[in-house]
Amino acid sequence: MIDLQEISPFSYYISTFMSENLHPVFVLGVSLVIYFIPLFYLSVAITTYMGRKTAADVQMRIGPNRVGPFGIFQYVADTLKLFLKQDSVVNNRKAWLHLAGPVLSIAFTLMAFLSIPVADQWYLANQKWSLLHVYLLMVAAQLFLFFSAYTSGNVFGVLSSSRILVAIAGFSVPFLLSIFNIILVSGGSSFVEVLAIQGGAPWKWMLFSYPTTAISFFVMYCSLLIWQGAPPFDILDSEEEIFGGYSVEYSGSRKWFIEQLKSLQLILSCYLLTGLFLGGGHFPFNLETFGRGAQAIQSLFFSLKVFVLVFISYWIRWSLPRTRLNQVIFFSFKVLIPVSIVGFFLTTVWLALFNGKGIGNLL
Amino acid sequence: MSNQNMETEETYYSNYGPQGGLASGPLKLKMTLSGERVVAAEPDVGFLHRGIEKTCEKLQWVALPSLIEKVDYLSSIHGTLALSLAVEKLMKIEISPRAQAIRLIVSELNRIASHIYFLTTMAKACGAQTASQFFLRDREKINNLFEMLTGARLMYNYVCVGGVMSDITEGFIEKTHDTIKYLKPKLKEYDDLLFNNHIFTNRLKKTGILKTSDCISHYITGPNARASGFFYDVRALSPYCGYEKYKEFLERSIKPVTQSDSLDRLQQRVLEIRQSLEILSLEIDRVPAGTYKEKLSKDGKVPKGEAYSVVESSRGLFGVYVCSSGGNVAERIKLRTPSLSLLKVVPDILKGNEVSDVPGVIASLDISVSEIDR
Amino acid sequence: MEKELFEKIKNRFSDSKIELLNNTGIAKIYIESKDIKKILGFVSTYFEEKPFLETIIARDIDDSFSVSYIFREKTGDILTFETETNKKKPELDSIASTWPGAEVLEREIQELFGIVFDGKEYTSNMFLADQWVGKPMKKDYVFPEDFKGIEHRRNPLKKEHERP
Amino acid sequence: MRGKKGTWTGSSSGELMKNLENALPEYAVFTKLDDIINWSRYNSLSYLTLDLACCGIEMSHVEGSRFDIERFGSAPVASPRHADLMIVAGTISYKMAPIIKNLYDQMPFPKYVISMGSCSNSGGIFNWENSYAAVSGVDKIIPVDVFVPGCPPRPEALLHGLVSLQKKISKQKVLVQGVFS
Repeated sequence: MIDLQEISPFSYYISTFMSENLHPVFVLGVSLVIYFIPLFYLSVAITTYMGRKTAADVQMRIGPNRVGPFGIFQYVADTLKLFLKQDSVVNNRKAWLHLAGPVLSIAFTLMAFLSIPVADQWYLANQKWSLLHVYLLMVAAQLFLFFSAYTSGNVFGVLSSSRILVAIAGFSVPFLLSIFNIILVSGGSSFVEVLAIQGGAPWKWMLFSYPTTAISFFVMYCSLLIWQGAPPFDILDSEEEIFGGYSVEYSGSRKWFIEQLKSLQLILSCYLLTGLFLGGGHFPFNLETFGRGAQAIQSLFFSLKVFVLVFISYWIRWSLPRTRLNQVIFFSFKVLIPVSIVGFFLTTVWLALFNGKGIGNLL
Repeated sequence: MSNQNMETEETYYSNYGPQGGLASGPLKLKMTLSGERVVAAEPDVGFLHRGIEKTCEKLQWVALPSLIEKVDYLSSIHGTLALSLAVEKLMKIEISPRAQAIRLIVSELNRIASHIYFLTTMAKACGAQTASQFFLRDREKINNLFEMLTGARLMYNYVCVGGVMSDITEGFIEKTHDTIKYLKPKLKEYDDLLFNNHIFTNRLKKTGILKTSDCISHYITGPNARASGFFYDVRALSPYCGYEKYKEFLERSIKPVTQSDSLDRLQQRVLEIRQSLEILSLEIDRVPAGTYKEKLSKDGKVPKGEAYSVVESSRGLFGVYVCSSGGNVAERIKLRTPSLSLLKVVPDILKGNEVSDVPGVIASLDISVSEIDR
Repeated sequence: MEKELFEKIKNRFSDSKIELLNNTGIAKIYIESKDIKKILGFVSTYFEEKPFLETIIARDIDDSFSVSYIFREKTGDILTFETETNKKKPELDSIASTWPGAEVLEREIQELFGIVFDGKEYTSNMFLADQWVGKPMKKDYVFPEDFKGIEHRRNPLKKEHERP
Repeated sequence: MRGKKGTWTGSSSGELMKNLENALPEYAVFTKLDDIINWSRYNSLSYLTLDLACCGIEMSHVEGSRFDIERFGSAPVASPRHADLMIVAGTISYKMAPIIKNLYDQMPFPKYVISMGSCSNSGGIFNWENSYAAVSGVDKIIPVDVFVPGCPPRPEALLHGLVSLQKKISKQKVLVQGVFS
């Protein structure tokens, strides 16, 4: 018998609303749908809209304003248009990898969301090593993108594929180092354990609770920018250099999936940062009066943090020019890695000196 | 890298353009790449060859300015100015001081407009979308001025044989003052956007080095050459339209040569915007009274003979050779365009750079393809 | 200044035909086509610094091509040399070895006029589309009726392309 | 797909829909669906910039803050595979003509073309009498939906051209013609 509470707390939460006779697998499926539909459509829609409007605002333009009030249905129009467009396919023997690439990459990116709790007990997969698991899934998602770019039969796609590998190399080491720093501090290897030592108030966040975790935050933020290929590290799909890179041969619905993927990557990185550093869904006040609705409020609080981070990311995106490929690697290896190693050692020193207490505990 | 390694290296071939390239106009680069490095790059031109020189022999003299404008559309005033100077040499007319002053003003305005557009493409090439929008916004101000004076935003058809097409419109001088006042603080903003931005400067440094010896042997002129330490400015060397007054100013304000790379060329352009604004702010108050256009005979004929005159366009030395057989139609018109001399140097400049640098280097050379192809 | 140079050249190359033309507006030194390399080579060393080659102008005159070389000195003065070649077998010597910038200009003239420099004929076109017939800058050039299936003339009344 | 006399023939789905259309006296459902599909299409026209000559400068000004084509949901794209609309801005030479055809063929259906400026409309100053190397009009190579006159047209004119194209798209009968036409 499957113990829902152990393998998937969110499904257990959902099952409390439903009849007890239902098969756990069915409950799992339902909770997957409930979890992913808002994530895949609503959050991405909001992110896309935010991106376009932020861009317009930074560039002193108006941005889309013809469809619906303030152009809020722009995403709907784009989606519908792309799905009703011809899907031109590359005539290539290995083309199945190319064609399936965006969808597979999206699938792996979505899987990375499974173990991040958006509220107390609201996470789909209960894993012991979920921090590393997320890392592996992120690399896998990029690898599928690599395959799809490599088999696109386009020179710029191939160039982009090599850049994806470089970006994975540039992202992995700093990202893992900052994760190790967190594991060292929190003593746990999953999101649940990391969130357990954080509180709702800002001074109880991981970001401020130890002097070195702020360094980890910076390192992780930059490495996630490299992973997404977001400006200033948008070497993967820059329009001027390699004409869209991995997305150059996609049209129609596959182009839509690529755009979806970009937004999902942004959301995932903001999820990670919120869950690890910004206290996740912990609310500053006691929510016991709300009963079972407390988690909904927590998840809303979580998404608020996520969208603030998304907004900041877009702000950075539209302010900075692009770096070169070798500069990305230099930045990763010569700035991020030394900084995070130094942070790592400082953490051990701090933990040894103060018996593992954070700033908040000491005060 | 040693020669032996070069031979065993696996290379592949890629096209760059003609659609989507960053030069203004369709420029194609045939690139041989090794990984991300450019092993060889060969420009392919002719995608905008319209046969303007032949078309000049088909149309009447009156129609020529509107045709020569299209040779270098970003600095169209300079093309028409060179043509007018050449034809005036043939017709032996003296231009009134007022017309000369107006010509100087519009030519400097056009230089600013062209250089700001250069900054736009440069920012786009480096991925700074927002900065490029800022530059476009400022170019609109110059466009407004031109619209006020000539009624057009790009193809002005303003300078003509015997002077200029119309007199300075009411309020133009005040508006120009306003624009200068607006643009001067903006130049500081440009510095913040471009040269105080480490990402921007680091990616442009040491890319696309244009040697001084190449400039001299290929006779590359204009801002590109000036950034490489080859000071050649027609405005100072053989002044026209009253540039005599600013000869010393132009010779004095030379940027010291450092690397002759893309960043230097960018800095040179910003410096020239500053120069042009200085000249403009002096000249705009000095427009003398008089006629703006000399009376010409109505048959539209140009006396027999040959003439050759040059101006300093936004890209360098722009020359027009005119040959007339005494009729309504030109016998032969030949255009000497500054971008053409860059063509043979581009492979050397691009060689050894990375793919990421190619848009930046091409944009920093400010190649106008329409000028090469004609 | 042209006169001075003209005298110098005249004395140096006494056996070739050299004239000073000053009747058209631009003072030119006329030289024969076979002497181009010799005399222009001398000119390149005559001044303290090698003069810049500004442009090469080809013109179609009745039964011959006239080719003018416009040089510019460091001081800003221009210097013009003119030569002629017959239309039946237009050939000239190249000066690209002395002035590297001449290569593009000569190639352009070869493409548009058909004058071959140094016997080196380029097979691919630089400006014109490949497989272009004729040398368009000649006076007797007739515009093409169509090129690779695209009709040159446009009939304003005819609709060209319906949506497929 | 349209044949010679304005009749719709071609794809099988189109024929099926035509039969359906004949069978049903009222086809209000189609009209509504058409409206929705057309709405999505004309409100998100991403365009391929074919920056050939002078008009390209004005086209890049359209992206700028003063004119802001993104209000209409349009955005420039680099790859022809992502484009719905091609804006041909500038003179087309015989050397460029096959490339334009190629780019047009690479665009996925449904695709639209705006011809910007006199040169690409009809040759303009470089028409068949004046120039040997310029194609007199881009419609000799590819079908054109909207012609924007001017030398070069003002950015407002291009925006007007875009709006005209939007009106044209809004009147399409998508389900009858076949979705990918």
